[in-house]
Amino acid sequence: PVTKKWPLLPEEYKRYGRQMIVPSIGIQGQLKLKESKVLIIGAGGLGCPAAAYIAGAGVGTLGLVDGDEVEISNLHRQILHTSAKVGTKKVDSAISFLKSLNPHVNYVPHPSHLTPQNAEEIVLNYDLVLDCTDTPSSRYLISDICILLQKPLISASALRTDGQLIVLNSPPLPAGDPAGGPCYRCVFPKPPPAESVVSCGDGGIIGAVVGVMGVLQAVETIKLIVQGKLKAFADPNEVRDGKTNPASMLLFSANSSQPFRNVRLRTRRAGCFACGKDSGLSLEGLKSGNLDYVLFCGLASSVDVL
Amino acid sequence: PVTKKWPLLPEEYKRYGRQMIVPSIGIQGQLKLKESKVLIIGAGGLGCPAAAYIAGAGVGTLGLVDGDEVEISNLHRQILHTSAKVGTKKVDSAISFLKSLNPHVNYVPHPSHLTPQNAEEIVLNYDLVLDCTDTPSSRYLISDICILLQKPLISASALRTDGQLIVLNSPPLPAGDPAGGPCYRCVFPKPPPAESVVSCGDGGIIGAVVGVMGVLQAVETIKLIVQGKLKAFADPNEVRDGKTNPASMLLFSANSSQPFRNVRLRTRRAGCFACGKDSGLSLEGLKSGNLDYVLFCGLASSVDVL
Amino acid sequence: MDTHETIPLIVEFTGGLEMLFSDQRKHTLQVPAKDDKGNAVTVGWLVHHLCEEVMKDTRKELFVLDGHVRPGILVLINDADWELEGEASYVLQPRDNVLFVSTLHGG
Amino acid sequence: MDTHETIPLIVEFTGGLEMLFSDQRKHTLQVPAKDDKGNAVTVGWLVHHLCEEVMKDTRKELFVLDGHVRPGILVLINDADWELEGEASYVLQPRDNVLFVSTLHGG
Ligand SMILES: [Zn+2]
Ligand SMILES: [Zn+2]
Repeated sequence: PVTKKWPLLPEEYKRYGRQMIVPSIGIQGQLKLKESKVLIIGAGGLGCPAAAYIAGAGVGTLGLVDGDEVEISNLHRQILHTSAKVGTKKVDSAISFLKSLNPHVNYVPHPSHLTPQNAEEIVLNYDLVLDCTDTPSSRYLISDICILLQKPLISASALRTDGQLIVLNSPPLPAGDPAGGPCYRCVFPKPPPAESVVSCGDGGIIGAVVGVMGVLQAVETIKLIVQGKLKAFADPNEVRDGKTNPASMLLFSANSSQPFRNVRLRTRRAGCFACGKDSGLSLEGLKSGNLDYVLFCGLASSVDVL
Repeated sequence: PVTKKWPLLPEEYKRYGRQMIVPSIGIQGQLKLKESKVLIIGAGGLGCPAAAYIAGAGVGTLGLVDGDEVEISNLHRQILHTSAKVGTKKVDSAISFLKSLNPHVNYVPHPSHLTPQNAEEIVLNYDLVLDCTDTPSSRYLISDICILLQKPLISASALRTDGQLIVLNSPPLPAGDPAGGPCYRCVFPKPPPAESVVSCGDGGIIGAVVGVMGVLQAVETIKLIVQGKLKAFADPNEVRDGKTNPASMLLFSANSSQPFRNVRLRTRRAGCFACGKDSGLSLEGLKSGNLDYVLFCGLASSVDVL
Repeated sequence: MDTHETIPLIVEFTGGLEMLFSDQRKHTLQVPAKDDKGNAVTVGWLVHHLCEEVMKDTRKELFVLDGHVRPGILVLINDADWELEGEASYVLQPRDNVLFVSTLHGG
Repeated sequence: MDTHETIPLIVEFTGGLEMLFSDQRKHTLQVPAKDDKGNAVTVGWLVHHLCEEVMKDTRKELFVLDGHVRPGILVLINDADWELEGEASYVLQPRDNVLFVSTLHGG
């Protein structure tokens, strides 16, 4: 490929200069960021801080998916929205902030919830997905579409004073390839009983706790991009050494004397419904409604302590 | 004290509701937040995210100290400032953002650098200080004024892909009391040689890395406030059991396989220049210029790798 | 071997599970080295023991369902997924750390 | 005791110090159990050893100044400040983890 002598605008050299002199980034890393297309699903407590730092870092395209509108109860943690934006679409509110922070990014609003019907169309053109949503049903749907479309997935969650982060499907190899990173279903083959699931609305959340997790998603996003891990090229000459890629999970407990803990999770599950050899997933099946995620996860109406 | 039946405005119940239902916060914690006065020194890569989450959480008063103006090279990490604010004072830019996020906080701009001459006046009326600055000389000055005025200090720093966080002078007991938390000088009695000190301008910084540290400062701030640790009351009836309070340091290395690590630091150093029995510090001495922090730390002109 | 021999364990709960265990994240336990039948105790035995002897909360179904740790709880033995260690059949060793994590879904 | 006996250590560098040690954060070392004079090796001995034998960078003054670890570097033995352990005189034990942290000042 032809390398232009000055691949960035003069203003971009100034803007990203502090980041480009970090040895693990460099001009090559900055160009990879500029070429990358990142999708954030959920513009709430996780999505807001993640979006701010991913936009600040200078990705090429940043898509935001959220069907909700800004509420006053969001503002203690969803720091891109302002009091004046209450009642407007979260994706529009967030993008108006992000444009003022960094106008060099192409922002794409998707002002609806992700559904089995629209998932392929929305996710297809991105390189990497962040799950910043807040229900088990969306977490299974996002994991499934990332397996089907071979996108790495950075998934985080938070409640009360705790947070969790996992990088899934990394490397994003086709279903049945044991060297691919595990998916959400490998780690959690069965959904939790609906009565054990607590939302931030019901259980509460400290804004800065979910903020830490969202910014950590941005850190992982930048790492995957600059390390060239967006695509797992099926190089026919590559010697496959049987190496598998386990995921790890970062646990954060704000009130613990050891606030962070890193635990080793499993590799791909051979019999996984989504990424295993005999995967039951297909784009057609997904779109036609074969998988009812809400039914699968149960209808969480009332809520217990957990 | 007389307890009003509805100590918060109706809008505040809505705004902070998700946080107030967290068991470790509750209505009592929210009221403590509302009564608290927090000072953030430095409105840059650490101060911006810390301010957003501390304002979002609903402290009563939030002061910001910074003499600098917004530059385009700040924007990849200093997410409260926007392209349109380049050239304006950072404290004004930050406060205009914070007001739109949460109008219920009393914001106080201090548009100058902290100096030995203005430190007492600026810090005196706050309950808690965040060191979000970027040079050793300011870190020693901030620690000294926090010892003199008995304020807990939450200190963070970041460079390239690493970050560090320490809670100092907690509990904030008078100099000479071994039960007080250690100060910056207890941990680092001698400043590093100037040629080993690297700023973010020279060494580079990933925005999301310093962002994680700033949000973690907000987490620690909220914890100290809701746990009632702003003042160490010298209760004459208290049985002093000889217990000392060591500090700990949280280390973050974004590229490490174990990204977070918590290490145990020392308790107060009996011979510490600032918080020891024979402390050489006084408000008068500080103001009269007896301590030359820049000379103490050396003039860092050129810079090596570290 | 002494039949009353015990082994020390650290058992931790996070992600909200600690609320079922007296709001205590970290429990230092001494458990018998052998079960009723004289077999070395396993993590499966420990789960049952925690549910019967340690958990005060009556909503057992939030921890154990149909005799197994309920879906949505990860079990980590010395910071590794118990599926890497043989799951419930893993034989407990002195000073093992067993961590139960309830998955969070909020954002 | 065998005079050639060695002890295994993990030595780590962070905060930018790793750049002085071949850009490698974690070093697994085998060091002699005794120094030249037959005394058990200490952390002070280790610092000298790292400077002379492991560090390839010529700017030794960024790690050691006047025979001591330079100001601005914390030394942690098994995750505790070495001042809690006797500083340079601490006698190394097999599998000790010694972490050198350069303090950061950026923000
Ligand atoms: Zn799978
Ligand atoms: Zn001190």
